[in-house]
Amino acid sequence: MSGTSAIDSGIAEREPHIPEPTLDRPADYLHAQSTLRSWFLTTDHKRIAILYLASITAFFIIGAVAAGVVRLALVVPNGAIMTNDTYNKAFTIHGVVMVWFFLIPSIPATFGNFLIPLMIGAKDLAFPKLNLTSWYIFMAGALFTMVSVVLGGVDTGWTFYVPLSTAFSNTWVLPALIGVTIVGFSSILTGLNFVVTIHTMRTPGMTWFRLPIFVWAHYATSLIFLLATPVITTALILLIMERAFHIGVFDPAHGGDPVLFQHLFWFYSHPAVYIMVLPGMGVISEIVPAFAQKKLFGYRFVAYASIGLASVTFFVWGHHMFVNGQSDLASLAFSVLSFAVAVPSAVKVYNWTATIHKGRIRLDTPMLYAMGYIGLFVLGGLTGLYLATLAINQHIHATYFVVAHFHYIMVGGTVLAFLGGLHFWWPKFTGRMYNEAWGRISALFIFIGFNVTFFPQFILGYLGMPRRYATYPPEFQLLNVLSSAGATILAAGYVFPMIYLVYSLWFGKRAPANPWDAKGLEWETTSPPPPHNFLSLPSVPPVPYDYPIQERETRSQHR
Amino acid sequence: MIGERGPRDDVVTPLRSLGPEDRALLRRHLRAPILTFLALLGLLAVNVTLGATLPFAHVWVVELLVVTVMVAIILLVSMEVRREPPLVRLFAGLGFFWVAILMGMTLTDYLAR
Amino acid sequence: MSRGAEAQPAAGVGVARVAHFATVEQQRHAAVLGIWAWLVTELLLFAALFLVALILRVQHPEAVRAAALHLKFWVGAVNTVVLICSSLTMSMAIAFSRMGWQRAMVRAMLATAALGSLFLVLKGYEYYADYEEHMMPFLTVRPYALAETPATRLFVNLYYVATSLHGLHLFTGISILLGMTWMAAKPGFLSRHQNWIEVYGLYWHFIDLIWILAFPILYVVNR
Amino acid sequence: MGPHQTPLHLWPASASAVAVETDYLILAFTVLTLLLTVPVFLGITYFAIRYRDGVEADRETSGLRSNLIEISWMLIPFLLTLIFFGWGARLFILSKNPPADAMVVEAIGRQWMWKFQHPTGQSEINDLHLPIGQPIRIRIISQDVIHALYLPALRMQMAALPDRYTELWFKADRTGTYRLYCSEYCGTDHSVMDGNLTLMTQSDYQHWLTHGGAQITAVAAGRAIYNAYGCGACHDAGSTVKAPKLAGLYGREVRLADGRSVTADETYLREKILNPNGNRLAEGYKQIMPSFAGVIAADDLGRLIDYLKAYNQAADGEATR
Repeated sequence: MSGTSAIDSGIAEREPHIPEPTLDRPADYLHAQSTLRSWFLTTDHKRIAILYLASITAFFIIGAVAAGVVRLALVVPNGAIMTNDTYNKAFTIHGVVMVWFFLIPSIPATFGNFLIPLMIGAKDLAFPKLNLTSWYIFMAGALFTMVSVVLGGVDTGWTFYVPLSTAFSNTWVLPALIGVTIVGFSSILTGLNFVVTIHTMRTPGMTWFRLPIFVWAHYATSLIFLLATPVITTALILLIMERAFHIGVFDPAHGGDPVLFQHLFWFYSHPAVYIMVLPGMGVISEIVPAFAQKKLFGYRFVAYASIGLASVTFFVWGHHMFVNGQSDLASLAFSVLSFAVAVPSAVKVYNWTATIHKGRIRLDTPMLYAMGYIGLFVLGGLTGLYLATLAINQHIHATYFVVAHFHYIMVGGTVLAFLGGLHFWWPKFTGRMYNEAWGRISALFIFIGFNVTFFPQFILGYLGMPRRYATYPPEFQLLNVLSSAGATILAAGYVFPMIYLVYSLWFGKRAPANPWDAKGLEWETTSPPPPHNFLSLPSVPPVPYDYPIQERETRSQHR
Repeated sequence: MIGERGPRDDVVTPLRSLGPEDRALLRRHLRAPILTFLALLGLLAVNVTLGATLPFAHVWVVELLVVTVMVAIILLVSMEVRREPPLVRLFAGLGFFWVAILMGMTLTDYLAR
Repeated sequence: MSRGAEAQPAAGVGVARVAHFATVEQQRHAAVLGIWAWLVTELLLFAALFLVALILRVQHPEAVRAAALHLKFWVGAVNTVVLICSSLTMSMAIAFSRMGWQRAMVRAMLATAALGSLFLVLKGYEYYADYEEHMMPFLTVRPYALAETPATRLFVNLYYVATSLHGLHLFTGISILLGMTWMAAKPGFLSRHQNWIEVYGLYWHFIDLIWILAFPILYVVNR
Repeated sequence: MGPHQTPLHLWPASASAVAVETDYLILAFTVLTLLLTVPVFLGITYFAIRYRDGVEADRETSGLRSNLIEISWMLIPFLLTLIFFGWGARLFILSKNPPADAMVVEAIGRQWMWKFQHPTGQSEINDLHLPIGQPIRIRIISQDVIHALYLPALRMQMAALPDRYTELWFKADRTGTYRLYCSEYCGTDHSVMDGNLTLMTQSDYQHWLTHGGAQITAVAAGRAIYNAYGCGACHDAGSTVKAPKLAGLYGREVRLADGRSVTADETYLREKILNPNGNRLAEGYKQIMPSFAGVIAADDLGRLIDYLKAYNQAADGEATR
């Protein structure tokens, strides 16, 4: 909004008052100050990350409850459990909350916020006040959307297709739209902060090819934040104007084109998938080498693949519109370009696999999540290619096949990576260790529960069950019941970590600085880190992922 | 505090009372902005004339070309992209490239329907 | 990073380091990169509106022409001149800030704000004239002049969205500029925050650039 | 509803050559998917066990030229999948070029029903009867929001847009009754905007057009309109709104609020729908029903009245569905 948003005011020239670290235990960022004010007016990227973590967990719970309502309704085919209207509102809330208030900020705003300055050896992000502002903007947007939920809900689906959302829905669309628009600014400012930080704040010696892949992935994600989000902001502004003042730009009743909204919407919302996926890839690229004690295979290719994915993803949005009335030429072009996404994705997956080869593997909780991630992401990605195939798309577009596909990417991908990263860095965030046995058990619950929930939906989709159906033909009931049963296992898998992680905050074992023998500057500082991250300037190792086991060739290069 | 001020901070000087050094300094600093200003006004005059008279069919092509030149002048001279390091130039270029993706890919639909 | 014509900044001109930056250079670099990243998003924000204008033109060429002929072409042209003038005064403010001529800089900034306000006044006049001519199709209570060609509504409404969004940016810009002028009038400002002027200048020039694009796209090419 | 009632089936019925080929396409793609993924899955699992911490293993890496490996696993899967782009594109282009002799059926979507019109003029609601062995082009449009006509047995769907016509075409080759759906979310009753696609031989189709078929479905069509306009929300037996129940109403004596009594005939029903709050309010009820004049099309009104004539307590509407 403002031109000076890029500048922090000169008031920050003074160092905030921080208690002097004592010899045996330096004051960490959690304990440096303890007033409510010191949390809600903090400019410490680590505290802001914790604010985000708490808020997105709350939104995850709201979204998950809505998902539970959806799965409950679908146990019976005839809609006997709830009205169509309730069902439609439930899946809309699930979609809106999960996409905009959980998945998009999930890894970047929490782990990215916390770890990027640590990983590059900086004291903070480039614009700490802007960072706090982003969180407040996020909460303001969330508030608007929650108002619409409290007033009676929205029933348009998270895609807000016109003219249903503008001229026909009688629900609280306007506050939801305003909320989502506002949240976009939070994304933009977070992305801006990350881009500038990664460019300018690296500690001496931290060259681009010494950066962890996590940072590369967040750089790519931030580019998407910057380049895609403003377009949906415009689309949503026009949508708000359409609903409030009937400006007609998207309204067929006045000669407007509803498909134009879909173009603008997917120009953002397809890249948004990579906002969700790329940070997860970054997390996995940290976990796998740490628990294989081996240098990441093909580091440069994985780094370039992140940037490659972020670029290619802008050329494929039309594959959401093959049967929505776009021109045949556009469909053919978008289809073939969509196949190009397979290239950088394959690079990532095969390199992770090669990293595990001949490593020294420890199957701790984060590694279990990482392995689950690789499997589910591969399935989700390849079924995406099915959907990009024109003739197959004509059959399975808008069926449960699509639902299964994007849940494999977003839950199997993003959520598993989020949980894996949460366990991996939990000692760093909190200074406490969680219960390893419970960690493994819940990882197993989530993996099994997820597959039981969503694999049947691939079959349902190919059988022709359309998505967003409150009622459905009876022949689909068996698979739907199976899916709902899986959802209960999945729910249990989500509840366990919430319990044992919170328990660990008070009763967990104190964590050492580097509990996993992992490499990376974030492990060089104490757990939890002091307010300005490092007590002394860290020295950057000459190669990234400087683990004991290295490919022979790469090692000789650096001798 | 006085010591921190700029050298001419408290001087309210009519232009003619400036010393020759100051005049040279002023000329050096203001030459580019004023030339830019004149160039932009000139190009705008061309566009307004074309828009008001509509001298031939498809005059919009010429008008858009003139606008492109104006935008380039603002970016390169006023916003000093020509003096910036490559990274800033890349950022500026990236924005316009992405606009091209947005427009181009959308038009594959609209121009082929 | 060295910006501007002078290799060596004038005496008393500089930037005070904020705690979390290692060097002043890093801080200046971050500010410039940050504003450019922001401007890229602004460009895409408006580009999407221009795309909608383009699609309207493709789908309803006659209606768009009929609607564009009702826009106040000459007010738009004068407003473009006003903004080009404000760009000059902003450039002058930046030049004075580099020379360390603080008072001249403050005056150039005030002139910029005044020109920006003049733009808004003219814009307001334009809206008023549109209202008088029944060219506000989004007002349900007021008959619309071109009601017999419904598709003209789309272009006229888009014109309001685009120009008011630009006006909002300009209004925000003027507010920030006045706030900054107030701070910049205090002694010692240039020795601590000279780069604010540079960064702000980029934003101001960019609002001009958006208008330089919007004026032909809305007013000129559709005639 | 016969063909659907098996509890679990894992492959959808197909009713055209294109549908069969689409199945082959997805099966072949699945084979490729397995070739690309199973080694990864097995590899990860095997490596995780073979090289786990504490186990003696040869961890000396081979030092293969990594660039070659990288480029091969970048490009080989990509080029293999491009085969499927080509195959899918071929079927897609085919599906966009209907033969000149195709029979044209009009489809109109609205919240929340489909209306189909045959070239000979007969129309039906939600259900569609079509002949096999003949190319059929469906011209689709919507009256309100975006819908999409989805015919899974033919592996085809196409959006119904409010501002322009879209098309899909197919040539079915197997008779039977299959599902048809709206697949683009269109509001509250999206999930009941479905019906049956009945494919029949040419002679059966001709017979259906000229004889009883259209009559039987007229009542079903009326039921669909009854649902689409939400009449049941107030007038069904289970409704909480205080409104006259319509089952068995036709032909009965109705006492009016002003003490008169009239027979509920066709004229009465029509009048009550178009001008419900006129001077013929039924005894004991309030004037709360909105007028449907100008809302319901004339032919739909006719069907609705036909349905109300056939609507009695015993059937309760369900039998006609």
